[in-house]
Amino acid sequence: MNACTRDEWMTVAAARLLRDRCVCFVGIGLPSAACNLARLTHAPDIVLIYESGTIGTRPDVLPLSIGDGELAATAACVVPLPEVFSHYLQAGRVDVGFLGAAQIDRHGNINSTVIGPYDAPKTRLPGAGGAPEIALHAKQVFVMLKASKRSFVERLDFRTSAGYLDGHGARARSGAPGGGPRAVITDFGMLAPHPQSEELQLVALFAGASVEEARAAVGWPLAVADHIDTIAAPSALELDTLRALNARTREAHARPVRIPL
Amino acid sequence: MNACTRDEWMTVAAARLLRDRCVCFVGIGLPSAACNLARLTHAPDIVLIYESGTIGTRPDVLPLSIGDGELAATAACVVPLPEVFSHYLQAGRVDVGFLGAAQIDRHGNINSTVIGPYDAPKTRLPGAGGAPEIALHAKQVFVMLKASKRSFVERLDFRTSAGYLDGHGARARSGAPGGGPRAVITDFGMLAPHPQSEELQLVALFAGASVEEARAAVGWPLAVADHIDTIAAPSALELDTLRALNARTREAHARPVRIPL
Amino acid sequence: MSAAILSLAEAIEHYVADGASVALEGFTHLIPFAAGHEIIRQRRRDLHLIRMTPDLVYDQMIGMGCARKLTFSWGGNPGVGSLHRLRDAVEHQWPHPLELDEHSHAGMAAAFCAGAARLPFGMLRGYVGTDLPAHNPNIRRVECPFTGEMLAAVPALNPDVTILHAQRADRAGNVAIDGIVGAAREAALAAKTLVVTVEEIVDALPPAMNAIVLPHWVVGAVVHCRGGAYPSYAQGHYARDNAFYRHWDGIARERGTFLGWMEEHVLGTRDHRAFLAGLQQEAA
Amino acid sequence: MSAAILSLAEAIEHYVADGASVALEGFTHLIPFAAGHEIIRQRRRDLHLIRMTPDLVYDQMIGMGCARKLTFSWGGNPGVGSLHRLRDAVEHQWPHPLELDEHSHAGMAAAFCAGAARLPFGMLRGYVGTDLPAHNPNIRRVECPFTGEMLAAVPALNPDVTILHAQRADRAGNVAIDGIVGAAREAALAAKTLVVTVEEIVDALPPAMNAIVLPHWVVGAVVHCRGGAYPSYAQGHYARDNAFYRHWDGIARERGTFLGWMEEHVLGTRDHRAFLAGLQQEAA
Repeated sequence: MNACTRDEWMTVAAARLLRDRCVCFVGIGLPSAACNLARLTHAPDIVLIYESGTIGTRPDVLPLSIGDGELAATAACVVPLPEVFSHYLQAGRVDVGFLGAAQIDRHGNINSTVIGPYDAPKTRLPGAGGAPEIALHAKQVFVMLKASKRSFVERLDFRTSAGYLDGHGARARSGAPGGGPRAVITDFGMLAPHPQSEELQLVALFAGASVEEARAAVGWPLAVADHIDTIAAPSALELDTLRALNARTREAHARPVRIPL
Repeated sequence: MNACTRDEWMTVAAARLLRDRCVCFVGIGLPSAACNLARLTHAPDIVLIYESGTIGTRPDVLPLSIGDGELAATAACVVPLPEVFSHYLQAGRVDVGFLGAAQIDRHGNINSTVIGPYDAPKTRLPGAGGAPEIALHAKQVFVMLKASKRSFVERLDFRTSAGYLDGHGARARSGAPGGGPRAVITDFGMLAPHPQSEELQLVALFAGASVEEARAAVGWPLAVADHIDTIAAPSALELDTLRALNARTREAHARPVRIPL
Repeated sequence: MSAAILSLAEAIEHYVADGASVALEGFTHLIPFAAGHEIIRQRRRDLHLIRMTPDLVYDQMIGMGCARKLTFSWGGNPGVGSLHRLRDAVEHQWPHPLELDEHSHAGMAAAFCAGAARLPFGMLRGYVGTDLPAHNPNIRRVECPFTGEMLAAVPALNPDVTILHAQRADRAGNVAIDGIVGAAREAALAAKTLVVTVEEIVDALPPAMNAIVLPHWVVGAVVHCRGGAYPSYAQGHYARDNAFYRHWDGIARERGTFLGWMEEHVLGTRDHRAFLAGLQQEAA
Repeated sequence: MSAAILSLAEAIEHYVADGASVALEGFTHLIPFAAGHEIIRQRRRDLHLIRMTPDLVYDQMIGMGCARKLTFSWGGNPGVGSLHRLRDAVEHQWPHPLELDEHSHAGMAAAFCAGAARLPFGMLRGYVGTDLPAHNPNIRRVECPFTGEMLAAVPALNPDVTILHAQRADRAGNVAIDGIVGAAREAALAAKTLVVTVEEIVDALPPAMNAIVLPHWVVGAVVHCRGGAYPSYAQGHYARDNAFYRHWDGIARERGTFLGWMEEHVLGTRDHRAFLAGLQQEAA
């Protein structure tokens, strides 16, 4: 096995969570890499939806934006954005929603709006985008986020999207139809909600990562599951496929665009 | 001038009311003939919308149904039916709506639902279709209906679509955005609402028709405008164009369809 | 999960149960006649039929006793006149009473859109000054939380099964529609299960990014059924048989001629192919 | 009335007034950059800018002082990071304060749909468990008159003018769009006036019954503007210049480099053609 980066390992770990034929609402960045890696390895018939309205898309290179032309050209169909959100996501037709974030708390609630007060922010972040309704409606949500005390926080500066709210069934009581964040893939391993408290706990570590490393990276006292799985390092096939995808992508994005003059 | 039927005369009279480039929401039957006659004579750039979602259609023969293939094949675009009603009609983008009816009352309210009580009807009619919202939203409505004491009635059995309600501004007070029935074209001439009372009054007669004939055909004491216009008989061009259109249509509708076996 | 490819008999057997709410959609164009006939052949009962324009297909199903309730917005024979079997059911409860849930087109379109979006209701600026709300408790009002304005509201339509006819599907079950689409796509996405009969099954759909496509994973079953919309039509395949629509007026006017025709042409035929062959023979 | 065919300078002069609400729509694809630059050249002020994803085009307009208010749902440089000029306006009120009307994509899509349908509000199952409603009085609740369920409500968006970029128009002003369309059609139909810049004006649009077409009589003006979406893209004409989007991060990070770039490339050029020629020269 080749040495791999933690980004690669996170991507591979996330890809492995995706079953063939499942319907994924894909965010840009690591989630997009993970979904396409799954499609190019064990899940050839996975259905990828990007919020730009591209349904059943099979890009040869990863898009930089959520709406690159590659996504439209390889889609089963392209529908207006309002339809993606109402007729597909809100209608409960999405199995897995993938989210990133700036901050996450112990109940899987996430912030992608501001650091500091909303009206006088220290850092204005891009904002909600599709996240609040993906978090609400997808049958399950996977979150991908590198861990630090600044990102895995005791208290969010702003709650952009609901995880399990205050836990202990609060999400279900709020009427949220989707299942919430079933997995948080980070750069030491994976967290998942405790069945009763719905507090995120450590359930898996990358081979070579430790509970201490995980605890040091998380801004709340991290609970640990009774049994901790080990996430196997990427296989040669996984790593080769991901690196080839990334190389194709880098090459495509660096290709000069002729000015349309 | 050739002798012409009252149907032909009604159609020609209605066609003359349509200005070039106006946007018409077209019903099937006489309204469809009138709109296409206008398009083939003085209004070549009239925009015809059928509720089937065909926008800017230019059929060579009249459709039998509101959704014949001819309408789609000659349309500028075909949109889903909900869009026609929400993004075009409800959005106030229709200049003229054309309606037929089984009954009309003195304030231009119409019935196309039942004769007799709703729950135990003597005659069950087809029902509302697009009419209530066409009557509500079109900037003006034209009604085409042959006159008799059974069709021009003192009291509707059922109010399917609003004209001027009880008159004297009742329609405007109801919040209806469109202008209501500006003309009722019938087989003796034309009625139009009185500016204050909004009661339909006789404003024009076909050359050769009389006020007595009109009064005899209407089931309420018909008011007569101060000045009654005479509607000139169809010109040779109008009549030839209409008859050629009807002949093409008859031929097309009689053409045997090969059973798709 | 890709769509199953079934025979029409299998699809109706499997997906249309007695008592179900069923929407055979398609606005004038692509009306799924073959599916309607198969429902009659399989003698389904107590159906809640949903369709903007009942058309001949529901006239036949109502007359043959399949329906207990009808949700609709315009119940005539387009360009011809009445649906006599629908009238007989409403006016004389023959073959038995028919409950009506009656709307305008705009109202029913809003109800299908709400169903497709899994909202509990749809809204519109509509039904002003009409008697429909007085006779249909399914037409209510909702207040705009910003302006205080009152709008009309209708409950979402979510049929147990929607059946469409389309020009083509690929082998995975992706379905493509050309031409007049009406509220077919909304009715399809509003349904708990979607069945689509198609003129042809092809290896690959014609490429068209923004075409009307129902992706395979929202389709329950695809049925290959040539001529499945006749006497309605399939743009690019065959035209609407306007003469048949006129002819139907005479067939359906009396109970006896109606029953005789249905007995011979629908109950007396094994499938849609035999139905069409019978008509062809009659015409020759 | 058919659409007028104008120059871009004329169209902006005529249709975009100081203080207007303006939506330049197009989701990643077909972003009307040329129109945005012309608004900057004509030094419009106090605009209420509306766009789901402000993108570089609004980063530039905000940084150049055109905007007083922003209605949006995601304000980043896609796949790259921050919009530094948007951040500077929100964090440090530079060049002056910017009022935010912030939504989620689903909420803003509902608001555009309501606008296109001329309903006073749109509704969705959304915003549950988020802090957005606490900071935006434009996110309220509405009760279903059938089930009693509470849904989120947002007021309709009806911009004074919506500007789109599209691949082609015919001479009457019918506009056709291929590929990702986002909420562009809804934003177009929601507007009081619609202006469309296009890659080409053709004698006849490619025939396609169900294509995305804005009929000429809903279009106020058509502007022929090749490359009008660059550095965004026009499917079938040119690709998104992802390298430029990355490059922008460095340009926009500091006020000085930003102002220098805008001065040279936008204010210092006569029109979009000169803008593109300048970039080409720089690249050579």
